[in-house]
Amino acid sequence: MSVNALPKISRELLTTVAFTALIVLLIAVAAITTENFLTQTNLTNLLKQMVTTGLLAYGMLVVILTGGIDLSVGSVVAFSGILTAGMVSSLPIPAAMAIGVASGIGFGLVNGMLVARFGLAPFVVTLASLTTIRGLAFVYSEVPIAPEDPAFFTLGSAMAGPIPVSTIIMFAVFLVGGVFLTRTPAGRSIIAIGGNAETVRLAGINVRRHIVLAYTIAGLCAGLAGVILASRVGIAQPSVGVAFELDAIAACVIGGASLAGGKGSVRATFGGVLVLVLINNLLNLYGVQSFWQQVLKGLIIIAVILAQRTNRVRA
Amino acid sequence: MSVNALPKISRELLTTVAFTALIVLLIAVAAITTENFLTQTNLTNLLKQMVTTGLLAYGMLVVILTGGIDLSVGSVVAFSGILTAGMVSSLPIPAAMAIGVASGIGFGLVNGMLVARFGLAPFVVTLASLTTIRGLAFVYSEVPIAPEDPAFFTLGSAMAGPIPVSTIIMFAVFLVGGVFLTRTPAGRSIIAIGGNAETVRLAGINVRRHIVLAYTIAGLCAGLAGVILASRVGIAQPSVGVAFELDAIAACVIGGASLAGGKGSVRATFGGVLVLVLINNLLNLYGVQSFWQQVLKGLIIIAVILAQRTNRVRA
Amino acid sequence: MSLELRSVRKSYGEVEVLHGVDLTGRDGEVLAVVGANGAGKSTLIRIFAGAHEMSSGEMLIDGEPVRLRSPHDAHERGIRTVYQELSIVPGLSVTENLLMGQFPKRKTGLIDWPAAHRRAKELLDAAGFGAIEPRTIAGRLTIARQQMVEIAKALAGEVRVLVLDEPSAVLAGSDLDALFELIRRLKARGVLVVYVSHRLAEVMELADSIVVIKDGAIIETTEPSRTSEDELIRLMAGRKLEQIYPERRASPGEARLTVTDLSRRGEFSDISFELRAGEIVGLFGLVGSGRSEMARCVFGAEPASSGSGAFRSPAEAISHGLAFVTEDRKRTGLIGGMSVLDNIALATMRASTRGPLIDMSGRKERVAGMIDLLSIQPARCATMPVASLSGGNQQKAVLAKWLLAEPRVLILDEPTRGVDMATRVDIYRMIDALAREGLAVLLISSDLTEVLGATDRVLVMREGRLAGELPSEGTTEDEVLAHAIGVAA
Amino acid sequence: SPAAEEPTTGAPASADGYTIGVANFMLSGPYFSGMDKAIAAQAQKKGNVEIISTDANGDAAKLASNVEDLLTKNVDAVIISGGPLESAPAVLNSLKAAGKPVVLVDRKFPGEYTSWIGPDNEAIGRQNGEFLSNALPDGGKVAIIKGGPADNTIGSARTNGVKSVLSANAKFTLVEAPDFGGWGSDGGLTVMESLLASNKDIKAVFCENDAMCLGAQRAIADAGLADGIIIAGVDGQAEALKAILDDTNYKVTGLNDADIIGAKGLDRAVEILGGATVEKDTVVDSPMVTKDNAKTFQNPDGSF
Ligand SMILES: Nc1ncnc2c1ncn2[C@@H]1O[C@H](COP(=O)(O)OP(=O)(O)OP(=O)(O)O)[C@@H](O)[C@H]1O
Ligand SMILES: Nc1ncnc2c1ncn2[C@@H]1O[C@H](COP(=O)(O)OP(=O)(O)OP(=O)(O)O)[C@@H](O)[C@H]1O
Ligand SMILES: [Mg+2]
Ligand SMILES: [Mg+2]
Repeated sequence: MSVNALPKISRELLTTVAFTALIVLLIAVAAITTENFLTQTNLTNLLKQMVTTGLLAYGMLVVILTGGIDLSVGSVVAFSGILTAGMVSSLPIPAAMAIGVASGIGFGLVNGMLVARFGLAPFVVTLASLTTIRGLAFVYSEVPIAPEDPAFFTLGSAMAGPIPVSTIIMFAVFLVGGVFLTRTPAGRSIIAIGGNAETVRLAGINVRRHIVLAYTIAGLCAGLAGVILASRVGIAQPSVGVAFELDAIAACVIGGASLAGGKGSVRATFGGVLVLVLINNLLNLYGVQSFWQQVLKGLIIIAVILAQRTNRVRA
Repeated sequence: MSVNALPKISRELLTTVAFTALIVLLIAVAAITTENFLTQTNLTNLLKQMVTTGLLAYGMLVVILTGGIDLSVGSVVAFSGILTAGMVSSLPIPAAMAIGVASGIGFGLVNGMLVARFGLAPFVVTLASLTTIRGLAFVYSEVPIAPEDPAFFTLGSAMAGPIPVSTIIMFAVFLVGGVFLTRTPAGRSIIAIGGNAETVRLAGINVRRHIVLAYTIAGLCAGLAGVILASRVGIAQPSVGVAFELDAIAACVIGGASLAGGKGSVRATFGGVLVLVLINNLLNLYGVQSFWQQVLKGLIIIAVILAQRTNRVRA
Repeated sequence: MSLELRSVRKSYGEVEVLHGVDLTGRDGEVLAVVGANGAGKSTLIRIFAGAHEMSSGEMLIDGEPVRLRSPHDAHERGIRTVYQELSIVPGLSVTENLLMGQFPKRKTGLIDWPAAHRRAKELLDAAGFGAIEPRTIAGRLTIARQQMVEIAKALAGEVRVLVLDEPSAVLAGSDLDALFELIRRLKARGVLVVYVSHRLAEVMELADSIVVIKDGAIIETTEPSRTSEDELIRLMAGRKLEQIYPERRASPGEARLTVTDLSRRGEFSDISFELRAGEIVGLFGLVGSGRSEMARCVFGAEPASSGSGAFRSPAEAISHGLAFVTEDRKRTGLIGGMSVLDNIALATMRASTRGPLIDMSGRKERVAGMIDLLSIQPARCATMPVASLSGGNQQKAVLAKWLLAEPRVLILDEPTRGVDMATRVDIYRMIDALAREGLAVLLISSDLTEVLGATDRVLVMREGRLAGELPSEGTTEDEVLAHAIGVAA
Repeated sequence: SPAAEEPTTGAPASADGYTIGVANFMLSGPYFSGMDKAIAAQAQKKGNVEIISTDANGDAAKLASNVEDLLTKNVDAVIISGGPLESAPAVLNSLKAAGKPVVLVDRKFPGEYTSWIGPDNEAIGRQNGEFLSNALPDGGKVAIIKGGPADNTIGSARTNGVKSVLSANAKFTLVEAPDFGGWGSDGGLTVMESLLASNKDIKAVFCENDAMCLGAQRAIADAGLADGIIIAGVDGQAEALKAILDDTNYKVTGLNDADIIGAKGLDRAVEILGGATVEKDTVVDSPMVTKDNAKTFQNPDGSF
């Protein structure tokens, strides 16, 4: 039976299958051609290395779905991390971490208000806040802060069996976040706003509030990522997180999200995160030199989205 | 007579006037509150400082008008600069510079083809080429290249009377580029494509070719900026130009361009460049500390676009 | 529920488009609002819907003054609206479009999707649009079906006033019957239906009372029994229209477009016909019969699978003298954010250059001529964004764009959709005049009267195939319909 | 010079003191911001020196603009903290044209400058290499984590120093991490994790700066290999000194003291403005810091 005879819904399924196949292929190639890929250490590395990109990608997806973008997440990672590390000397660690995450929420709120209440372009708003928040991180502390209390490292380095706790947190964000986007009215409204904001407004839904919510979620994810990263490294640096937003956006788009809004899936975004992390990991395992890594990484990303597109057209 | 009574065309004019007023205000404040702003040195300095952002912003505007974006311009700046510097040892300087610019055109072509022929999302295509081209710059030369021939510095440091030659080149790009966008069929088509590509296609216009053209123009501008920058600094570094795209995009959006495409003006984009350069210059003249500069720069950008928006709504 | 407007004024900026409108609608009534393009009908409706606030005046519901600040306020009071411009969210399912903002939820607060699809099915069935599958992505439906989804959406929740802005413009045949049936049922339930349409026949059939709006003011309130279509047209246009369709006496010249066995997989097959200089050929069919696809294919917008006569690209088609007014002006006809001038000049841009540059003043003159010729309103609209014109005037702008190209073959896909009667007459006149000068016209239409009245002969398509060809003279609407449905002898 | 003829309006301190501009290539690294602060602190001590500090944010053209801005403000001398920038001919040219003395700190540029004060990075590397060959008499695998990008010769000088010692000894094998650590702790951590995935038998790690070492140390600790891998860094960052003192597997660093270099840089500029003839190039010693002497280098008031 020809592919064209399939009903439309299964075509989408097919794209998903093709994308999954691509990831499985990447993993298979890795497993066969390198001896170290399937080792416990490397798999743990992979699980750890996807946390930051993963958290940022989910938050980014929510914003992208509304038709917006959040360039400030890298700076928020730096700020929340350094704030948490700075607070540890005077507060219990969980409280300090909560404050770090809260700072992310705060920045997200401000971004969202500027976009929604004042109708400013998300790109410039978050570009401006990228600059401001980075500056604030340095104003808070020009030098890295390394809390002495070893309990500060726990969040970033603890393992639950073979799986890092931080990875579990990220999985939880994707799970809860997936339910949020597919099964709650607020989540559906966010997607619908990206499709046609005026229609959503005419349906009596408060568009502004949902846009603010989306940026707040992105801020929350970035704040969480910052705290986890600081805890994992053990040192919070005000300079961390430059260009993190690019990987997060790339993950969403590799996963098929449209930057025009209204289109994107949580599962596929997670796939996008996997692809990015796998590419990095593979290039390292093969010992490809740094700048050739850059050359190849770009080419592989193009190849992946070309392959995805071909699947879609053929399917 | 109330502002509202004016017909629509003058409302736009009013926005332009308001924007111009804003820039004049910035300049006036600068002139009054600092004693150094109006000095010959500082004005020359300003003229030099706007060249890179200006060139990149024009190219970026053309791409943004089609509804796309070009994140790779910073890497192209690095590549064309290092290529030119590398060629100087074996070729006459003008030929070396032409090759540098041509490399920019080449990268623009590839970006354009990937976006237009294969229908890939501009954000990811140029994000990937950002990575790849940066890598290629390092592949070409891991270390900076500083040509010995002092004639290499000419383009970047020569003055035509009180005005740097490089600034004149940038003005020329804006002038010719302005005529291109407003008065040629190709320019109008590029704007129209950003408004509604399908309508343009059905009007018998080759949409793909015009999209390729737009990215090629952006590549040309970035190549030119790279050559001028290398000549100005006197040394070409493969690591130069990181995050240059952000200022270029900011200039377009401060000038009122819409990232959805179809909307934006050459003159206002130049205004956006001026605003950015003035902000940097002023913060330096006031002696604001580096990290506070970042904080303030972001806040000022927000204030500028807020002010712009208010003008627009009131008008 | 009764709805009353008292001296309602509305301005966009400083331009007042409604000048003190008084209007009363009672429950169980169909109140028709008719008027020329740009008269202010849609503006009036947006005020009912809470989408725009009035500049002055007041609105009374059941005698109580109310102020609607948002669409949400209107919903709360049971006022539901179907807008003129389609406004579904194309990427979401039909269910989601229907239930937006009012999903059935489980105890956990999560959306109960199975229940939502069931509810959507109920809504569609209740509206008489049971053929639409709730899980389909709305953007993949035909325009007609998207419109049905919009109507069904308005019926979700408690409806006491239903406002319909030109709902029939994209509906035909049985879909239209289903809509009328629905309106009658709602009326019987005591719902006030406000109905805006340019199709006067259906207004006469459905309405209990009719208000005629002209230049932002109500100039007549009447009833079908006390008026006639001709009278309404006279009121709207401010002049008497002698004859709607010009007398056609075609003497076709040489063949301008010959299509042979043209097929496109899954859409239409084995289409053969010929268009000759000086003739106007109608193309009728039910929604989804493949007329638009066939036209797009001939024009080179989509590749053909087999057969000959189609061009390879729109550019090639245009260079052979073709012009194509598409059915969906928002998506394929106009660039909403650009000026009327830029839009009208789009297809002739490369032909009007002086050296490498566009001849700006010549272009402006030619466009002004077109605005004048088609009396696009407002008259000084050249620099306005085309999206701020009223629907009918937007349609005229598309027509102007193609007429400026001085085509030899003109394909019109639903060119009078949303166009008022007086303007239609102008358009028919113009097509007729151009045909007399040798233009070949293919007029795709779902309006049977038009397809017979304005043409020399009619092609009928059914399920992607040509089902017949009839002379316009002496053929009845029923005969055409019979071919389209497939019950012809 | 033409500049000297103009009245020095911009500097209030200039009646009885100097205004000195500091052109930082990038402040967003603790070493560089430490340098900037050390210069400012030394100026404070002097009392009659005003500092105007600028940051080019890693952009060579902006450095040129900033220097031009400084000249606009009529500073008496310029200190350039060039960081990873390899050379800046145009900047040096414009300073020369303006007739202002130029003091380079940390990074030496080719071309015409008045004086340079900085470390010998290759010597620091050699010092680390010698420490490692003594600490590991049986040799073994030594991993190298570079900061990057490839055009950063400060880093490569340090790496070359280590390599020159260790590759001369057949008992050692060297593994260079394929990707760069970006000079930060987070980068050091991920690069080390990747290294450990492919190389179980690493005996020591050398990083081009302490920040990356601190990240690498966490990766090693997380992998449970703290007992088997020793760490060697460069800079003398406070956290590194502490780790060395605490007798962890962080064993050595080469002091590249921003405080000292910064302070000396400012002194040098003042001397020049006072008319003294000064040494052109001054290499600041980079003593090897180990558990035995780390205490003496800890500076609670230090900015780095
Ligand atoms: N958002 C707007 N801004 C400015 N003018 C507007 C706007 N919307 C409508 N108008 C103007 O208001 C007038 C009335 O338009 P409206 O859409 O109400 O007409 P209409 O009677 O519905 O016409 P049609 O039959 O063509 O749909 C027109 O002249 C139109 O150009
Ligand atoms: N380019 C396109 N992209 C997506 N959908 C399209 C496109 N062109 C047409 N369609 C949709 O496909 C449907 C198929 O019906 P088609 O247009 O062939 O029927 P028709 O006979 O022209 O009737 P009608 O015009 O009344 O819908 C169209 O109504 C339209 O909604
Ligand atoms: Mg209307
Ligand atoms: Mg059709």
